[in-house]
Amino acid sequence: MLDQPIAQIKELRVEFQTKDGPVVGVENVSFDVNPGETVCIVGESGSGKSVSSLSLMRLVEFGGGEIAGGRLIFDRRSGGNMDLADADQDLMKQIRGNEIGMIFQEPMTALNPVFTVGRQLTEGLRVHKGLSKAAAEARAIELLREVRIPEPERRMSQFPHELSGGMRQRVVIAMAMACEPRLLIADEPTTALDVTIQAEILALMDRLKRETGTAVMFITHDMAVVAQMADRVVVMFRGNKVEEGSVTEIFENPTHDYTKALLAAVPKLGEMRGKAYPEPMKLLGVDQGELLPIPGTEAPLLKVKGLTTRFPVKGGFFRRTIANVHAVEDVSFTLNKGQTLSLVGESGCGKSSAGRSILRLVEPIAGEIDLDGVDIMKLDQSGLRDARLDMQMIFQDPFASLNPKMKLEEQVAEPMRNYGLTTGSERSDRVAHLFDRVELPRSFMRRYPHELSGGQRQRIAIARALALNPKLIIADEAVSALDVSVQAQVLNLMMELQAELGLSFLFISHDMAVVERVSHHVGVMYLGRIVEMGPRARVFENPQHPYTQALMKAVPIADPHRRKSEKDLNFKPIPSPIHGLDYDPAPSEYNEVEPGHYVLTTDSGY
Amino acid sequence: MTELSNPVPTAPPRSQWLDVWDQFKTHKGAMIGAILFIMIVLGVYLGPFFWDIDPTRIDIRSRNQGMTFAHPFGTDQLGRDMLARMMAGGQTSVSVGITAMLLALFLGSFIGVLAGFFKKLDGPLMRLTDLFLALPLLPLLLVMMLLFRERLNAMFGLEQGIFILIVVSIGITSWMPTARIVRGDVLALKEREFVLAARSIGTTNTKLITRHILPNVLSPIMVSATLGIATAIITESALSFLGLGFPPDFPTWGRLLFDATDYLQQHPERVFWPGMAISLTVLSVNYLGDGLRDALDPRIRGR
Amino acid sequence: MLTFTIRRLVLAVPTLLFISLVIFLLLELAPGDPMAQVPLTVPPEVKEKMREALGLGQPMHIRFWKWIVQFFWIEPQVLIDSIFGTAFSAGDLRVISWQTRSPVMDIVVQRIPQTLWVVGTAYLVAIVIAIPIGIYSAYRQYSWFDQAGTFVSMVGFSVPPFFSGVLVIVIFSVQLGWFPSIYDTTLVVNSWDSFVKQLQQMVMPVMVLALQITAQLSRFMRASMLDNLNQDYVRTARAKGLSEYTVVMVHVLRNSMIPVVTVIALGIPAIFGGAIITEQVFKVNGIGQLLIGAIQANDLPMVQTLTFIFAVLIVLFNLVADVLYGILDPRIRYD
Amino acid sequence: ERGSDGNVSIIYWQAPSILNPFLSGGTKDTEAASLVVEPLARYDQNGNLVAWLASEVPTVDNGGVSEDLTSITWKIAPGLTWSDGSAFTANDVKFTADYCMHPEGGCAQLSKYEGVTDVSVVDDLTVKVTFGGPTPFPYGPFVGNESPIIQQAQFENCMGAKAPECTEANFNPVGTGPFVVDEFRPNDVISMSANQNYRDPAKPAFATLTFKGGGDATAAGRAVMETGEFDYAWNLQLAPEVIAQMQEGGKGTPIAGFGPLVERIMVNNTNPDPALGPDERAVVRPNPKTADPAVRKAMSMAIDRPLLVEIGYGQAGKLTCNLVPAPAIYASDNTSCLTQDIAGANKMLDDAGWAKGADGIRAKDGVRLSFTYQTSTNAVRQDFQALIKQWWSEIGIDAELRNLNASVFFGGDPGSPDTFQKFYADVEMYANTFNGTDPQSYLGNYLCDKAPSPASQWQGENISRFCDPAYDELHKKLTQTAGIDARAEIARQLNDMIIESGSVIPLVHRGRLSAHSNTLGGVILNVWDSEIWNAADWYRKDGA
Ligand SMILES: Nc1ncnc2c1ncn2[C@@H]1O[C@H](COP(=O)(O)OP(=O)(O)OP(=O)(O)O)[C@@H](O)[C@H]1O
Ligand SMILES: Nc1ncnc2c1ncn2[C@@H]1O[C@H](COP(=O)(O)OP(=O)(O)OP(=O)(O)O)[C@@H](O)[C@H]1O
Ligand SMILES: [Mg+2]
Ligand SMILES: [Mg+2]
Repeated sequence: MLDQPIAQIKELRVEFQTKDGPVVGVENVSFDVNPGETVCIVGESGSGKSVSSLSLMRLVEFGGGEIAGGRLIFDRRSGGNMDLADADQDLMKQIRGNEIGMIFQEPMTALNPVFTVGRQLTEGLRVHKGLSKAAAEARAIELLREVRIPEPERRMSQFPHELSGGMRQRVVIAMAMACEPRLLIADEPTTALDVTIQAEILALMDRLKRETGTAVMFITHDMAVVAQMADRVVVMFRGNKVEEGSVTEIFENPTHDYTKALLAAVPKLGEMRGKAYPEPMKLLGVDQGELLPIPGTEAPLLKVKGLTTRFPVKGGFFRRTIANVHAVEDVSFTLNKGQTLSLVGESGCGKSSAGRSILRLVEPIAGEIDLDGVDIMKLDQSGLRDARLDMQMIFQDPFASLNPKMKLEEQVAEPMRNYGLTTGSERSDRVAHLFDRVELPRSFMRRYPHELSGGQRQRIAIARALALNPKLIIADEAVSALDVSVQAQVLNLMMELQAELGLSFLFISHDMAVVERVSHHVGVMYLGRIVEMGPRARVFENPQHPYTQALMKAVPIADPHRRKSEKDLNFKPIPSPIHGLDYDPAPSEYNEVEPGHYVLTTDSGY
Repeated sequence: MTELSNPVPTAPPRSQWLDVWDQFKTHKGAMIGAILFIMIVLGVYLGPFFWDIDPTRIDIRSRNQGMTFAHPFGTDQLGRDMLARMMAGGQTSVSVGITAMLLALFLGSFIGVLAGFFKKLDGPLMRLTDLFLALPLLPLLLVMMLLFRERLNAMFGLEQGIFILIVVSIGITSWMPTARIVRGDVLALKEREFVLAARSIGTTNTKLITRHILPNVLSPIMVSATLGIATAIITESALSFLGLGFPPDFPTWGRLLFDATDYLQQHPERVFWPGMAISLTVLSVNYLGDGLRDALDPRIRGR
Repeated sequence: MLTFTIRRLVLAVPTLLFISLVIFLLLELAPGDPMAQVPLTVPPEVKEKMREALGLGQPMHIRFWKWIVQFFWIEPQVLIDSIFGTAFSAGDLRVISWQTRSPVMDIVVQRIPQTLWVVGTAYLVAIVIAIPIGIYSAYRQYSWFDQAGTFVSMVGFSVPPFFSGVLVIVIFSVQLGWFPSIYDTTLVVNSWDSFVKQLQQMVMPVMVLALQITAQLSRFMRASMLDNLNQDYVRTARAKGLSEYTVVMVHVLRNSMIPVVTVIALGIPAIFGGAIITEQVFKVNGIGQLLIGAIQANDLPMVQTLTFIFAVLIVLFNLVADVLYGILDPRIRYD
Repeated sequence: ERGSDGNVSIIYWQAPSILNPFLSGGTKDTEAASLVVEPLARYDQNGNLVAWLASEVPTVDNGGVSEDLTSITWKIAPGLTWSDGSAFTANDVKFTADYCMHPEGGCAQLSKYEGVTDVSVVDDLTVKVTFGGPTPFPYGPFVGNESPIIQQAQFENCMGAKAPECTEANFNPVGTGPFVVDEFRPNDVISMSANQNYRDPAKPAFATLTFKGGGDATAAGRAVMETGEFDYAWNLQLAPEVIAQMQEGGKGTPIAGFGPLVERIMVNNTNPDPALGPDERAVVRPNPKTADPAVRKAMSMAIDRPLLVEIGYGQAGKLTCNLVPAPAIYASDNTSCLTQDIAGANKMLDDAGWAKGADGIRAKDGVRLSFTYQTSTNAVRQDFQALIKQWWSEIGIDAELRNLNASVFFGGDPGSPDTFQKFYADVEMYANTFNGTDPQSYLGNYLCDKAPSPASQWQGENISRFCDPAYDELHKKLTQTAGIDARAEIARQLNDMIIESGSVIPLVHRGRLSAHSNTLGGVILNVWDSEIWNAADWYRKDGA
């Protein structure tokens, strides 16, 4: 039995009926999954990864798809192979959840918001295993314990929204594992998560696989994750399988161009070791000329001192402020002209709030912000509007930050229209120029955001930020949601613009590898404070603060030989940033460990 | 000179409305609805040029006739031609329906957007909405008639005056659901990042609302609009029934239907025509709205 | 949630007082005269005397204040008295209708049963019909069932009840003789026969009303189901191997019901408000008929009281809908 | 035999709100109450006064009315009891008068007691009513369904301002009539049962009575004639063909009766031009458009009255050219208006110098014959408006139609511009009548000083603002004349003066059309009194 694959996908072809006729989602894909093995499927967005896996579950039908050809041989638990492609839905019901478990991409939406975690966990158990309610609950608690959720008994009666993203994803994993399936399909289980949580989830899945011997089909586009998890790798491109091999083969000896490009695009932590200044990435198949480091200048552009932002928590009968979210607490830094300062830290530590406070999109309660001699804090609304000519922001989610009902051309032209800087034809010239600048074809000018890929959207956002020729751009996780290959392009573009136009970036990210690639200086944030700050090379090579050190450890590395094991990780859950009104935080004090390299000495909460 | 200096466009200039039209064309129901609606509108407005019997012309000798060649839709109890009355009635009903709907839509969207967008206005405006929901329509109408009829009659003439009065009264008593829906949507939209993004590029509040918020709440507004036409036509008929509507020699579909219900057993066809006209209008507008909503959403349009 | 509810209730008080003032002024400003229905044979001097006897001679603010006192202070006492047999309200003047010269609240109490029977049943029937229709039309979007459902509900929505009511009367009472055309409000249901009778007389008004409500509710239900059917959690539920029935009727339905339930809650004041035209067509003589009758007779205390109760219910059920939303959707938090 | 015929059901499409006829002037209320409370004398179906609770109708001849016409003495039939078993005495009668004449009571029937200075109890069964001056027609108090006797014991504590507090009494009056109230649901339904103490032991034949109110005339007619759910339907103002169709249902029969009700067009003698401002509008004479008698005459000539009857009222309408068409002896014999004469009307206007303009509308000296024509909202009236507008257009008179909500139009709100009293229009159409059989006060409506004006808070019944000193003179004579023939003679002259002036254009003599089920016997339609005045005599026909 063991020598036989659990699932064999043979010449799968999936079509979708759309208004413009049939669309092929997957053209011709064949691969096997063996027992106890992790097969990673990688490929750019839209290459057919999800469709393949959904076909195996026969769930594509519910999304309007149709298996137009090929066979899906599955080795059932009670002996015997069968072709799932022509099984009926009644039979599929017994297989789904029972013999094949699936973990979905979005932990936020994969759970039904109105049922308790317990109910959703026990459902499958009661259907497939015929357990009683009490027995199912006992098993569910056991499962939650297995996925390392603290206080499992209490979680059972909680609703999904009461759990953090990481916990939710763990619930989804527990759900998929509930009936001890022989095959577990994980469709980008960590893409939406933070590095630290991602590391935990990956370690968890690895352990579960080892302990139960389940075969895993792991879908991702993150090569670092592949290196961490895979036994074998299948590379997909535009609905076709282009390459398959063991993980070391793929990483060391990629044959297909696409695979090579993919690997080249992955920023690897440590690559920049020894280099003083950031430099663009080498991309395959693109003629980039010589890659020059970007030194920037030492003249300060933005000086922030003691920035503090709190959000009131209202409550009680009169809706008075009863507590504050201490989102940004006494943050000070200086950003030089033509340089990049990165803020890193895990989700919720206050990075975005800090960025928005500088633009005064949220009102800081204290602090000084000096942008090239202008005191931002003192400006009134119209002065602020003028000041924003010099500072622009690129938002975290490229899709959310574009108006879905407006043409791209108009969106890029909007800042100019707002300030009445240019007139009709001049403006359209400039928009066209900006499109060229961010390397988008001019024909895209008349498109809508949804007609673009994520990377293209982010370029629009950049073009919009550039429209006013600002001195400072705050890039809030500008590349986090992008595919690696696209991410590399966008990063290069940003660096190129910096080199040419002397822009300064405040780069906000939680991806350490990316930060290492682009920054001159780095600030590590934890619970609203900067715990460590200094030149990029110093902070990365000589992390001093315990939090920085833990963060560095969590970053997966795109190298199958340097896998991390679960015991390397020990993250404490972040304490709540909400404090009562009488809470008076101590000011931040730093110790200069090396020239320009500061470490917080006062209590950071870590 | 300026023509020469203009750069050659890189893509054929496709107007947004052409896109909308392209998408709209593919929606079968919407096309049928649109054609039907246009036919109804053309029928009632252009019909009288071809069928030139005066709708108020009484021909007592030929009263209560069924369908004949001289009177395809028959005649009523005073011998007035039903076809001519249907067309005249349609003009009033359709224009009352559309204008009242537009007014309600405007008020509803305006108040909804203000309440959703400006936190300070939210409370007062929502209480205002409660107030209007609680107000009894009939006394309100009577008061409006009392206060404004004379003045409007003096300004616009009898028919126009009453038209304005009716449209306004239907409009101001039916904007509340739209306002609530729009407010809810605006509240959600306001939290979306593109609004923050727009603010960061210096967009003023007014521009923010017109450029970013309004186009994104269009779809619930469209739905309210389609239902609004139907409600307005029916409310107008109820008003006529209560004697608060148009003068009696001024036919509307609702009034024709109401007048005919007494003769339901003797002359069922007299009920049929106005009933049919109201239903068809409502149906066609509904399908039209469905199609328009899809067509206005670029996301669906792309598919 | 408790503080939320209480705060909203407290805030509702000034709102409602303001609403009552607006209603009062509106009614005052409206033309019309309680003596309009007195025949022309009664001379004007006598009418003037009658008007004075109704208290119409007093200035406006005094009458408003009187109404406020009567409604908020005396009527509750009467309620307490009638429940506990106490005598707080003895001798106090209650809100008196000009038409009947009897306390308004007594008549309202008398009218509530038939309104609840007819309009309430219609509402229930409509809910029971509309929800399955909505679910199925959404599940099989663009199927013939869905198309037919859309068509029927639009027609149902566009036919005014003064027509559909008369139509069913002509068909079912005049031609077929199955049901009475006039509702008997004195019927006491105490035996099987009287129950059958009650059913018979309810069938037609309920039918007419339910058609309209069904049309609207099924649209809501369909839209809400459609929103949820494509959510990720539905896929998760399927991936668990749940049957299609469980997926749709448990997972999707529960989520789709959240907005629909609040829509239903918001519609409840309308039950109390009665159905003016339908009640008139079938002579149900419920609250709706009472209101329209009072408006026609310019019975201001009655109109004022009825519309104010209606306003209270609207404000109250807005609150109920909000609270319900919070109960049904665990994500909503009140702070 | 009493109570042997089960239940009888009556439907009034206007629902009674109260059963105390003194607190509501509404027909629906007084008629419903007439089943319970009764007057001393009432009119029969022919308009003759008959004794009811009195033993005879007092007259000058039988000595009941004093020679100087200043007092009337009623003798109550002996042995009467209230439905609660107590005796009916003269004290109850006197109490009734005190109750209604109480200054704070707002009694709706106060006009019945006009001129009464004293009501005194002579003995247990005798009451004397004294008037301030000679009253040739002393049958106001205690006569007719609007002026019945209520029980002193029940209403003693309900005098004056306290009247509305006696809900129980107002809803369930104790009476002498054939039925007693079991349950009264205001504006909805009244359940009654036979009065066990009714004076005739064999009556009423029905044990119970249901009196349903509400809905519309169509539904009421249908319920009696088509579905047979009800036995009696009141006042079916419906198009003749609708009535005919219902009659085909075979379950019931329509019956018509004619009182003095006339549907008419009132012509405004004052100028209603809005430009005049509130104190002058519809106050100053003359109205330039209608001042010319030729115009008023032509307006009347252009109308085809037989057609109006046929279309609007059928068997419930008769032709008339009079303001007072009934009782017969008061009806003048005008017939000139009965045939339409468009040509004659045109000629008359031409002769009078009203020339047709380009738009076909006549004008003279800058005055265009373009009228505003208002009435209350009502299907028949709107048809009439349309027809008349058309006829007038044929003689070059333009009419701009308005219809107003009845409660506004007939409401006396001085703040509203739309009341029929204010008459902010050139012509208006409605119907009016008088109670009982004597037209004196009805004709008194056309006295000069009865014209509504701001000074009188727009009260006053001279709606058309007719004013003729000769008329006033003649009317004065009427008030002093006794003897029916002499009075009738004067009344006819007065009627003719008004008609001649063209200030009132009578259209249709309207009857009352009601319907009863074919199984209901004993129905006699009475338009001079309560329609259901003889419900005690109703019975169920066998075999039907
Ligand atoms: N319901 C659908 N209707 C039409 N086309 C679809 C549908 N679902 C997927 N597709 C198409 O099928 C192709 C493969 O999609 P799939 O979801 O498998 O991509 P993916 O590799 O999972 O991408 P991602 O990394 O973004 O999740 C895409 O071109 C997509 O547009
Ligand atoms: N408008 C707001 N009102 C109240 N609290 C807020 C608001 N915005 C942010 N917060 C809180 O402030 C803290 C910092 O949030 P912020 O968005 O700055 O984090 P972040 O570092 O950008 O996280 P992520 O990586 O998830 O984007 C969080 O606890 C968040 O819940
Ligand atoms: Mg995918
Ligand atoms: Mg953030």
